[in-house]
Amino acid sequence: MELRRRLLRTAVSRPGVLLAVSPGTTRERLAVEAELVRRGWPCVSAPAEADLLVVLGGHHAEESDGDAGSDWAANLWHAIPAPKARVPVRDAGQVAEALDRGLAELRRGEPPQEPHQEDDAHSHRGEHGEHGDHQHGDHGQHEQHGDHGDHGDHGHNDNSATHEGHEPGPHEGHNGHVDHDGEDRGHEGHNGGHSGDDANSGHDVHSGDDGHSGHHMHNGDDTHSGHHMPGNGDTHGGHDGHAGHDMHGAHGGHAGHDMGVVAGLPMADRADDRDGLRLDRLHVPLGPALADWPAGLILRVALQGDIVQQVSAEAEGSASPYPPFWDEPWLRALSGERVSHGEAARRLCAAHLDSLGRFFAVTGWTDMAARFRHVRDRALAGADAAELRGLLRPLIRRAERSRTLRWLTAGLGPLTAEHARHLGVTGPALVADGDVHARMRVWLGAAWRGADECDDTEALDTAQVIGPRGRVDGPVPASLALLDALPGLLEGAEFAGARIIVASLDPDLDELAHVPAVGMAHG
Amino acid sequence: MTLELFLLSAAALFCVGLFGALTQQSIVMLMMGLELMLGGVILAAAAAWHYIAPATADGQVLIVLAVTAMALEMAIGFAVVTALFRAREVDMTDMAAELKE
Amino acid sequence: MADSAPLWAVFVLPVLLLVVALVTAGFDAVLTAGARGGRAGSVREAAVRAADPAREVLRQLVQQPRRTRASDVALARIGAALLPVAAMLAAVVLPLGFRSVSDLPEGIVWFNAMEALAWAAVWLAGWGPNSTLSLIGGYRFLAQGLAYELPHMLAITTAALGAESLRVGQVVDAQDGLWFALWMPAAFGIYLLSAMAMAFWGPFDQPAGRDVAGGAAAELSGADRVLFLGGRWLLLVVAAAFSVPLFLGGGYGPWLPGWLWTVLKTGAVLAFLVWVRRRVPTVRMERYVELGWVVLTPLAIVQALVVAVVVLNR
Amino acid sequence: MDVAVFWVLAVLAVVSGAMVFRFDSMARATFSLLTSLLCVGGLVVLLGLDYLGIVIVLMMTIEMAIMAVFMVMYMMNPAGLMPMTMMHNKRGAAVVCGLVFLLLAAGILFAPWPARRGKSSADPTMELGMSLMGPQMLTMMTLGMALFATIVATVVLATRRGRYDRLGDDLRARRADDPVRGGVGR
Repeated sequence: MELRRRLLRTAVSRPGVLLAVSPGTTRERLAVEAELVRRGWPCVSAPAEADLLVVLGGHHAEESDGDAGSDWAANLWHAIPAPKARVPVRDAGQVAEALDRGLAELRRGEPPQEPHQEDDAHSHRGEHGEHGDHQHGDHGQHEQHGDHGDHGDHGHNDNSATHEGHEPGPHEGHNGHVDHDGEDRGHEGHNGGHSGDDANSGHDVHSGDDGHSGHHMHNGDDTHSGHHMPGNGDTHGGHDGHAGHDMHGAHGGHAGHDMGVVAGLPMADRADDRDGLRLDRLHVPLGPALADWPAGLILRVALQGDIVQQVSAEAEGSASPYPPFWDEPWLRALSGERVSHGEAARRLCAAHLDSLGRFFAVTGWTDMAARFRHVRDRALAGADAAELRGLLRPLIRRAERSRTLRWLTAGLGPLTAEHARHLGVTGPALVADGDVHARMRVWLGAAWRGADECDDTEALDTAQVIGPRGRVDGPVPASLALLDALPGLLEGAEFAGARIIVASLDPDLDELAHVPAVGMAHG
Repeated sequence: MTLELFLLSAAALFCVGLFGALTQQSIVMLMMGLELMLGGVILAAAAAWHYIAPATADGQVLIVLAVTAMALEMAIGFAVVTALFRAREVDMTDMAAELKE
Repeated sequence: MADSAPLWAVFVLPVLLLVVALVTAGFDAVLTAGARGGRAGSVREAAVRAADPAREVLRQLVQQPRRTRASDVALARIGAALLPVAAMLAAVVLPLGFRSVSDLPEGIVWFNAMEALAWAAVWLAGWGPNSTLSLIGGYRFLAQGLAYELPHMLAITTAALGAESLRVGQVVDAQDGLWFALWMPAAFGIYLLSAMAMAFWGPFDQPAGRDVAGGAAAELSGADRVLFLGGRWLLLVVAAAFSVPLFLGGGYGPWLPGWLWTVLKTGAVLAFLVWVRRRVPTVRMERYVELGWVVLTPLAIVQALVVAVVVLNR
Repeated sequence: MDVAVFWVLAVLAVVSGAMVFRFDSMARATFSLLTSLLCVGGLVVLLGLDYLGIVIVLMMTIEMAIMAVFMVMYMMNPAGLMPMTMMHNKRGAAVVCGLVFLLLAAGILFAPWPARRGKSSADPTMELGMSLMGPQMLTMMTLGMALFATIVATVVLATRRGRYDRLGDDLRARRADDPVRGGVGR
């Protein structure tokens, strides 16, 4: 037993960290990423390989903990196999201690049956080994509904097992859910879309089938109400996009088809593909919890195989009182403060390096991605222009000279300047006037210039306030225009291509989430 | 292990395949039945080669032919299914038969 | 002529492969950590970084398995377990020096057949969890397989043609003087490409790419994940090691004993592959398939033709 | 040893062959067929035809992996989430198959099989190669080309877009007009 415990401690001493990033938390994200690099902990891309969930954006977690605002984070939490721990990071200054706390929690090595954390009514802790290997393979979701109704007690047990782990916490709430069974079934019957939304909850770790259905119904309720509020339902669905749990298309119902619902998942519908075959089509939301993905972005896509057929872009709805991190110097300058040109240049450089890091991660050039992020961290840490130039020069040269990269990215997502202007794009994407590769080159050039000027102490000229994504003082945020550009570029692209196109525009949803509250404009 | 045992299992495979080919409505499933039948043929040919005439390569050539036939059947079968599916969104033998009318 | 190894070699082989895979992964981890946070300051730090893969294995092992809704657990498990099994089976014909566990008369075809099992394995692992992203990963590997397999088969056939035998031992013996890599460079280059492609690793890691959150492996956790990703490393090691008897003269070399030459050459090939991974972004199959069929396949055929003519006139 | 292997492989081959038509899930059906055919490959190896057995394993694995794609593409309910039977004429087929099997079995058991003549050569693969590529080389090559042409022709018939769609009416377009750009441009 002692050996087992020690083994467990060693095993989790370098946990895989999964970030749940909401818009408006760029500063915290950067701090966490830098800290992870310092510790050498891997930053994983899927809940299956994670141990530690770091939830960013704690500043509004308190209010929204109860509603769908953090639902996708809760769903992520579900999807992580035990042993696991979750820490909120509310402030960039306390990253190290938050990670230490998470590690300590993991180290404590509680068997997964026990609660890890203080009470949290909405943490559906679904992990319990005894259910893990159940594989009933029941396909009849509806029968299970029946079960729940009939054997109230039984259903209750299962529900609570799924929802709360073995927490001694509130069971009362769950009685309620059992009682709701009938109603929930109603939702499902009428409305495939909602059950589609629920389906992401189907992603419980280890839940036995009964537990599943119980959980699923529970969420069904939430979603149903949440759906009328912009943003909430979306977030909820976002989770499947992330881990993509239902290949049958979580949002099948939205298409207005009357499809069968199997095991709580709507079946795929059919639509013409580009070869003139009528094949299955899945409606899945992508984001907001995908790795290397703009925080808070949700794309509702209709996928046929891995070809994107229809897209609509949405922003996750939670508003943030803080100004967008990347635009901060310009905003401050606009509000009359004296901001040095160098500071803005440094921020611009770091912003582009961040985007480049994402871009290279998505194109599968992980080495370059890691290097660009390293330079970004150095830039944000205040390295001087000479150091940054020294670090950047070989990277930029390698990226520009790579024939393979050009071969792979040429012709992807072309956005002419004319079209970009029409859409209201003002940033690098307008300057690039071309495909993904051209946009990357513009970033490289801008990052280089930014690194060059980052020791400049002159005051920032407020006549021309072009931030990393475009005009900061425009009537609408620059990233909104980028979002508008997305659907046209993505339709017909393959999944990998679509990811690259999104990364090459890299809309910054902090700009959209920012709601300048009175007296808080300066964050 | 005798010739009879090998041949019996080959016959069993063949008949399972035949059953599938006769009953399945879907063209793709029907092709699976054909594959199984050819599998039986391969086995029988190999057994015959081993137990009856190992000196000549005729049994082996038969196997090569059967394997080629399988590959060919796949290629043509899928091409036909794709064409049918494109034309009429049909992947069932019954429906394909109705197309004649 | 390769001798057959004693029975205990059957048990040594997996251990040896695992060690090589761990060392390679450790080397890779050092380079990765170097790119992420600057070069290691001390040897000690580098050693800690090199141990990362081992710790990663341990970390994954203590994780509980999980399952997604309406998943086909049996198929996913079979897929994950099949990958290392296929790699091990393929390794049976690998000679260490001049000895292999079993020098089958059709060793080259055997290797190819076992490597093809990976097609089924990855697709199953991608299909099983009933999840969009992992399914995309599974399909991507089939597309990749169709793109790389044709030139790959022609390349290894070329080596067999040069030796006039399908037996790996005889292919090695045929390179006593001149390595095949030197007079069939196109086949060797194609083989190196497909070695990475069959292990879906490096520039060919699209089936398990980060853009689909791990692709075919996205939903695997715990022991399943270790098996699958470990199997991928094993496959890479085996594929790289197989290039040594095929093209790099196997155990032949001056001064040193044969087994050492094999290890050194394998290490060199692996180091090259690890380096390539750092230099090249992920190749997307929509682009590569055209290259593979329009350029590489004719190239491989021409190479085979040249070799055939040379062999006939020998 | 060989006997045990034979029984395992033979039973597995027949059982998984039968399971092909029992599974609801297309993926399971396809891979059950693969299991069956791999067992056939194993039996062929057992009979001393190593090369052919391994080639069967190789071909069938790749073939079934591709078949799985088509199965999933064209079948409803590929994951087998709903029970499904897509059969017609079940009883008749069962009777026919039973009769055929009995007939075959009777034939197998009662036929006077000739005694083994000759010995297999040391290298059956070489022998196969010789008989395929030796005296009948021209026939085999013609046959191969004909089969290949058949495959190409059916695939061409099944695709919708031809070269005129891709490269323009005079086939002079510099870059093919494809929904997704390829790597070489033709």
